[in-house]
Amino acid sequence: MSEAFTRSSALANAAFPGRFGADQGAPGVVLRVLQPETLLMVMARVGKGKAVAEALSKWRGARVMWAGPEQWYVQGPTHAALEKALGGVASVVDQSHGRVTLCVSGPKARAVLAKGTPVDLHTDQFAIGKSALTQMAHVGVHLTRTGGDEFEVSVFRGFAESFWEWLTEMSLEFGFQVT
Amino acid sequence: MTGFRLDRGGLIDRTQKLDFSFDGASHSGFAGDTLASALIASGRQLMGRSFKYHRPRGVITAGAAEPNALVELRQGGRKEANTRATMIELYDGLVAQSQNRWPSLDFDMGAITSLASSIFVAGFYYKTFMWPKSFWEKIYEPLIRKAAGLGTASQEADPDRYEKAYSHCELLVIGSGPAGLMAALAGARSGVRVILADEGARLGGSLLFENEEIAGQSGFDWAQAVIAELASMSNVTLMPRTTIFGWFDGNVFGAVERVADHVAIPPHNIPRQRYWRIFAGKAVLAAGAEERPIVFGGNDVPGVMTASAMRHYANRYAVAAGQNIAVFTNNTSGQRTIRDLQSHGLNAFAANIVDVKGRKGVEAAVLSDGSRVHCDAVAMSGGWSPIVSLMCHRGARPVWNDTLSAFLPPDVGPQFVAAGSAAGKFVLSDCLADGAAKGTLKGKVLATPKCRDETFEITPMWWVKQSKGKAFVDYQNDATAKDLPLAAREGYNHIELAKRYTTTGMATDQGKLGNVNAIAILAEATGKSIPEIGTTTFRPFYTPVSFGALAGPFCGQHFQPVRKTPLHEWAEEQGAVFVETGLWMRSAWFPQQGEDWLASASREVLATRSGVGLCDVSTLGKIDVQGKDAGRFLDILYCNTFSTLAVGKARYGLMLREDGIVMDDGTTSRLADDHFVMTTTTANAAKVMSHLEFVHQAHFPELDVTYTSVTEQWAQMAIAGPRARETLNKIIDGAALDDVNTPYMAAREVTILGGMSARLFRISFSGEHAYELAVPADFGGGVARAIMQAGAAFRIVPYGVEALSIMRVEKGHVAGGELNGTTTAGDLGLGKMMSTKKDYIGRMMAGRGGLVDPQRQCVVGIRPLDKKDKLRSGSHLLTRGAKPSLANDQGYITSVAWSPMLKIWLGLALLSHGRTRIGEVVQVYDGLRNQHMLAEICKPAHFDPENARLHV
Amino acid sequence: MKYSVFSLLKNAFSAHQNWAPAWRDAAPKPAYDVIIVGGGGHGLATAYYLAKEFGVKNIAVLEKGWLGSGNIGRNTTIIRSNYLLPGNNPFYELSMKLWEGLEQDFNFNAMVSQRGVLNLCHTDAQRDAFARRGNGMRIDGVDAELLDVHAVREMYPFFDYENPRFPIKGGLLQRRGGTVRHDAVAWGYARGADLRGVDIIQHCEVTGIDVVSGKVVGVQTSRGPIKCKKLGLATAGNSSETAAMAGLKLPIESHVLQAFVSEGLKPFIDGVVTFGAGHFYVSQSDKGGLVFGGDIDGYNSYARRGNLPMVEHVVEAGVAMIPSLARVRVLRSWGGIMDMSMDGSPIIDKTSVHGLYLNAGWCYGGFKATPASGFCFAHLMAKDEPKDEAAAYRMDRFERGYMIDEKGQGATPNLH
Amino acid sequence: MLITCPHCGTRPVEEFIFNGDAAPSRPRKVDSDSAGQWFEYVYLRDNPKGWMDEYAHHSGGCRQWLVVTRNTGTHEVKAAVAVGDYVRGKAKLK
Ligand SMILES: Cc1cc2nc3c(=O)[nH]c(=O)nc-3n(C[C@H](O)[C@H](O)[C@H](O)COP(=O)(O)OP(=O)(O)OC[C@H]3O[C@@H](n4cnc5c(N)ncnc54)[C@H](O)[C@@H]3O)c2cc1C
Ligand SMILES: NC(=O)c1ccc[n+]([C@@H]2O[C@H](COP(=O)([O-])OP(=O)(O)OC[C@H]3O[C@@H](n4cnc5c(N)ncnc54)[C@H](O)[C@@H]3O)[C@@H](O)[C@H]2O)c1
Ligand SMILES: Cc1cc2nc3c(=O)[nH]c(=O)nc-3n(C[C@H](O)[C@H](O)[C@H](O)COP(=O)(O)O)c2cc1C
Ligand SMILES: [Zn+2]
Repeated sequence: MSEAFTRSSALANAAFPGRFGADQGAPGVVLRVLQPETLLMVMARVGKGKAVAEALSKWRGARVMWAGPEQWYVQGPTHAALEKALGGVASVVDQSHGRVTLCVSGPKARAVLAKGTPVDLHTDQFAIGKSALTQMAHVGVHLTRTGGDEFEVSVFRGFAESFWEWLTEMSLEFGFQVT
Repeated sequence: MTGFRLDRGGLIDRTQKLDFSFDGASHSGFAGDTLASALIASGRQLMGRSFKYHRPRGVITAGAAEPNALVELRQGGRKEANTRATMIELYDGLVAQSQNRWPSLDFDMGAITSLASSIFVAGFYYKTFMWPKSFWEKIYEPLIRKAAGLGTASQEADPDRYEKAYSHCELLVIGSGPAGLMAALAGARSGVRVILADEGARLGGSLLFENEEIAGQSGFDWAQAVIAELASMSNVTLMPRTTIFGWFDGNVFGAVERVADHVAIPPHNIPRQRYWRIFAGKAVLAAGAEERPIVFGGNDVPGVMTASAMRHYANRYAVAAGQNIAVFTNNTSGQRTIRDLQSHGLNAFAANIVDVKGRKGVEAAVLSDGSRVHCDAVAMSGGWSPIVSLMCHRGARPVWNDTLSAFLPPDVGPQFVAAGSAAGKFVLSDCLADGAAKGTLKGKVLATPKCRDETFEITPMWWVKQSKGKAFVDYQNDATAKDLPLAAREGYNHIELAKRYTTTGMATDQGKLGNVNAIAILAEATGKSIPEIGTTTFRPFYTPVSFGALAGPFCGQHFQPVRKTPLHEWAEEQGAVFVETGLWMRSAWFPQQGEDWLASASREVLATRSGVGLCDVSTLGKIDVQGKDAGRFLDILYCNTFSTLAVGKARYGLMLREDGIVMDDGTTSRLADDHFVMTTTTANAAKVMSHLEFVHQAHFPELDVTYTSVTEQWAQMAIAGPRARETLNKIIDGAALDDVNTPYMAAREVTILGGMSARLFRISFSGEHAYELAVPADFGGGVARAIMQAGAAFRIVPYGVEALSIMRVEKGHVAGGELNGTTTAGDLGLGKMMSTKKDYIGRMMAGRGGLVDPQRQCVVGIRPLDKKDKLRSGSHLLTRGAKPSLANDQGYITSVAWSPMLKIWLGLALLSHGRTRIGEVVQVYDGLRNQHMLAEICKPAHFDPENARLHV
Repeated sequence: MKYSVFSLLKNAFSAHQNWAPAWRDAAPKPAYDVIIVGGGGHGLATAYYLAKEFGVKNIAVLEKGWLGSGNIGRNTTIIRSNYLLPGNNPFYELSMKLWEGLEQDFNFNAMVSQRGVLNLCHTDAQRDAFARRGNGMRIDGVDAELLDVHAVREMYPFFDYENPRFPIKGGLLQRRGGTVRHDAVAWGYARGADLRGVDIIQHCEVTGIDVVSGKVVGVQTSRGPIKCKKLGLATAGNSSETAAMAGLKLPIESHVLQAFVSEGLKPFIDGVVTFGAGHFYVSQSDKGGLVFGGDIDGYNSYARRGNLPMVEHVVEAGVAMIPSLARVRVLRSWGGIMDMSMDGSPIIDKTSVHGLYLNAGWCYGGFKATPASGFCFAHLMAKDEPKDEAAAYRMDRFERGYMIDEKGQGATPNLH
Repeated sequence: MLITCPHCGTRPVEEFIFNGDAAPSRPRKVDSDSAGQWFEYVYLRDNPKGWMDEYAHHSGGCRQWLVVTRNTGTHEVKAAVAVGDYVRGKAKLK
């Protein structure tokens, strides 16, 4: 098979593992580039919102994240499978290569993200499992809380490097680890 | 003698000596000092010069309102003009310069203006400098401008970093004095999220320098205990060195945290300042009150300062402004001052002053009874002005209170309330109680500790008229008490007109000290009451904020985010030169050694038109449109029809704005009955996306259609040239491409390289037999490399946007230069595309007379008559022989290109009556570059007009 | 009393006790021949030229606030005539010519200062657009120069020339462009008009327009009804409000535009400069403050204040253009209400109501237009026919499809 | 200025793009005698000082078009609804 089949990450020339920024003690922030196999945008057709939500919630092995009214990002199922199942009630659009997803974790994860997003990330306001569409550093992001101080952020592929530069600069004062 | 250090007391660390220099002279102070306190301690009262008369000036305050003691702090790229010496925390190695003086602070030539001060009254320059006319530009204005400004700005880039951040709380407390501390404590104990911000280096407000007794301990100790408790609570954020600079809609507060201004250079990884946007459920303004000067002769002589400043220096910094201090007040803070100063062993006495004598320092005071007393410093208090600024930032005006002779904050609703002295509570116990009441969001109000109170009384006194010397209202701008009646006399009697005519309140302190005095004096001059006169408009910023903080990290390279295509790395391998187009970095040309852009682009064109070329077109907007009404939706969006498009086919579409002007164009393909993929121009991708969203959601919500941008999901490349098909056939799976399975304008889903799914479109911008191939983004680089291999046999070249635009000009295809937001479909020669069978966006307005006027400029081709001539975009067109004039202006050249095929410069132009003028020779006018020539108007398609090459 | 060095000296001796008011604080009379609504630059200039050039007597200017409290008192004072379209070009050049003789004309020093207006370009497409504009100016005899990056560097060595994202490729310079002391323009016209008998009536808000059988007969005001034969509206940001009093609906939205001034600094930015890769333009006032601004906030507003996002964008652009600005401090921000027309160009025209004339739709550009706007509006009101230079500013151009759209943004006022 | 998006919750003004008065409805007819209505729809505005229903695009969030009820004199925001709901509501009134 041709080398063309190996996915080349948009951050290949930016995200190098290591310890950066303030270096006293444990890093305040840990950054990880995730590469989900599939990331599918599912958009309900007119009046089919509930039906789609239900179908998705039942889907075994599917990770479903809110991505707008009657719209979801789904990880796990293949494009074909989901399209087959939802044919007619929803549009399924492949974004697996269109977005770059980062995991931002650590005691200062929230503090770093708060330098970008106006969303109140206090756990009372933004609980684990919750997703938001918002803006950071002039870039549109999809933000999901995956843990007490663990978040996933995805941006359009083309912005990934620029966003990474901002994210790492904002992490300097806390010291950060890229894994 | 003038100022010196007291040998006991103060919140300074005498074990930590700090060296600094002012105007080259070295001094030293202690940790805990400000630049101002350290200068006074070392006997330096003279710290600055005023704006207009260059009067010698010392500190008036010990805080943010300081109008006089402004210095240039630091050097090189870190130099900062107009920095308040009273707010600069002293650090070791600090370097400061005085400003607005020449040659030196002690001897300033500028001061001669004060000799002519009887002429340089308010507004004098509006009345003269008019004759002779020519003198204005050559003499008067340069003089005026020479005199302008205070400090000098650095012209080197600032090496420090800045950050921005958002923050949310249920209770924001602004100010950490007794009121603020109680408010914060009340909120914190009731469990809500609290932010306590204070612009000071230390929390504590006036308790850092006033002698108070709270809960049986000193006010200072009480404050420390409260601060410690707050610091220990997880729901509380303490923000010292943080100025709340503005109040905005939605109870959003702007703030600047001076993270590292108290050190010479910010520590590694630490920003200099951080700009905060604080979203507060409720905010309490506990900003305190500003002490006012009294307007009397010589109230600006170095050594004259407000009484609270005098206490501040003595109690907090252990610095005395003098030995013999005359205290001149119209309220009870006088006694407090005398008591405190005497407790430090200084000779302080009450005095009814008419004039202060001395130039660079106080020498004596003339009293109301005519007698003269020796003194070396003067403490004054004309009353207190609650710091209401923030509460007036959204238009409300403060309310006058006669008993306090002060403007109190307006009622702006429960989201933002004032407490303590900011609310006109000038007695400590009231401040504590008020803070507790305002800070309690739920449950019963927090109990207030006992404290010692001092009564507050005031008898208004604004302007000592018997004064002989200059009496200043606005120190920095040298507005005197006499300027206001003059303004009134000349008709500038409204406070806002008086402000603009006399510049009172327009200096860097924004009238924090002088405005109320000015209002009172104007009231008297106009026979009105103070509330009738009212205040000027309070505006952000409470204190000036650095550009750096407001810009944060978003400058230089990062002013806007960079957008890179999936083929970026591949293009770099190929030696691309990139150009920024709407955030995207696009490969512009691929020079080989020695080539400039034109040589490179020309070679790319020749190679493509004779063999095959590969171009990254990933930046084109791609929108996935699905649903049973997708076709109808596109019919509404485009002026031509798409519902009739066959599956597997692409069609060129033209989109209008509702006003009938062309918005965008691109090819849209039908992949299935209910599935289209639309392409937009790079420039308009975002605009078109929100246009779709609007048209559907606002106008046709009943349509069953979904749409989402897939621009970033696909790497898209154009493969163009006579050998394009052969090249692709080497990587395509299954049946080879031919005119049957892939005719012109075909749109297919295919697999390549043995199983990679891709989309193939047989469309052409270059005019060649060409395809566009789309593959999932992460595969883009690999596929491009594979195609380069496949095309090697045909000498495939990568080509950039320069070559692309040469080819499109050769072909006469319209692009940005022609789709300029003022052209109609007709202007572009695409009028026939406009359907008459359906409603679509823009249809009705496109029919207006002016949009179909035959006089309109429409797209034509243009070539120089003399083949050696170079056409230039932006040149205008005149009828041959007509002389340059607006009346004769017929149009202009929109795009040009050197055609490697035809070996001449070609262009497209917008020309009035264009289509009827093919063959006409016109005059090309380029007055800017003095390039004039004759050119022939022709059809837009310069090259292969019959489009034969699409099918070779 | 004529203003001059001599009158200044003379008054210095009498301790400036004898200066007469620059204009009388007139009280409304029951009736006037002509009433101008709006004591801003355009209203005052109109009254001035009506009296001076067209011999009209018995004129009143009604101003709801203090004189010059509107946009004339809060704009960033830039004057230029570097326009693109034939409809605009001659008008703004007429204005420039009037500026050049204004101070002697109304005997008030408004500090007309032609230090040059430079628009930077950062892409080839931008340069081409400037070339088109510059040639359009040249063809009309207006001064324009296309500078390359070296020439720009000569003038402003401290800009950021290293930024590969938004390289400064050059700029379009109009040397005759510059700034004028904005308040003084209002005061000068007021004084000039007052000397010619015009009643300038402050704190007099027009609350209604009396129309009898399709003809204007007077206005209702906060200070009582006033009769008039002709009524001219020059109310800028409030144009829709005042026009509605006569039942007219305009192709205009009101938006807030913010402006800013820095602390006073020794002059180092000589002329006016606009950034081409973001919304930022700057000049330095005679007090040394950097007077700068950007774009409107983007939402309809009658509040003279904006919000933080635009503050940030403007300052970001400023630092992107001049990195050393990071250490400069912003002193004050404010806003004004812009009458944004649907094609970005103004309206100077009669209306469907007989005797009612409209001067509106100035967007960001009306300060530089003040003298010509006043002159042309006066011409229209006095002679009932447009002056040639303003002939294109017709109200019906939208319906007929002859928009004057410099920006090519269409009927989207928040984009102009 | 804060707007509570029905889909995303409370967000600051920088996440929104405004598009003017939502009151005028797009004419459905495209014949010559509706030209007047079209001109009004595209060009004329009440431009009220006070409360106004305006189009706002949550471009920095869910990318949905909303109708925000906001006071142009004070910038006070009363409500924000999905544009679809607003249009349906307007239809009901007719
Ligand atoms: C921040 C800002 C920056 C600008 N920068 C520039 C620039 O650099 N260059 C440039 O050329 N232009 C600029 N402009 C635009 C320019 O200021 C305006 O276009 C121009 O001033 C409008 O004309 P005017 O002076 O008559 O308006 P205004 O001064 O606003 O006059 C209108 C007057 O009408 C009054 N009024 C309204 N309603 C009533 C009523 N019912 N009864 C009585 N009176 C009423 C108002 O109180 C106001 O005083 C800027 C505008 C702003 C806000
Ligand atoms: N001697 C007198 O006649 C007299 C008169 C008035 C007040 N007082 C006394 O002064 C005290 C006032 O206490 P208080 O708590 O009201 O005020 P305070 O003066 O003790 O504290 C105000 C604090 O707010 C901070 N601040 C102001 N504006 C700010 C901003 N925009 N951002 C951040 N911080 C800001 C200041 O730095 C200061 O630390 C009381 O003890 C009162 O009795 C005495
Ligand atoms: C050209 C210009 C220069 C200005 N310079 C200053 C200044 O040096 N100091 C100041 O306090 N305000 C300055 N301002 C702002 C005014 O104080 C005032 O804010 C503005 O005219 C709007 O009026 P308002 O704030 O009363 O609504 C300036 C305004 C303009 C238009
Ligand atoms: Zn939303």
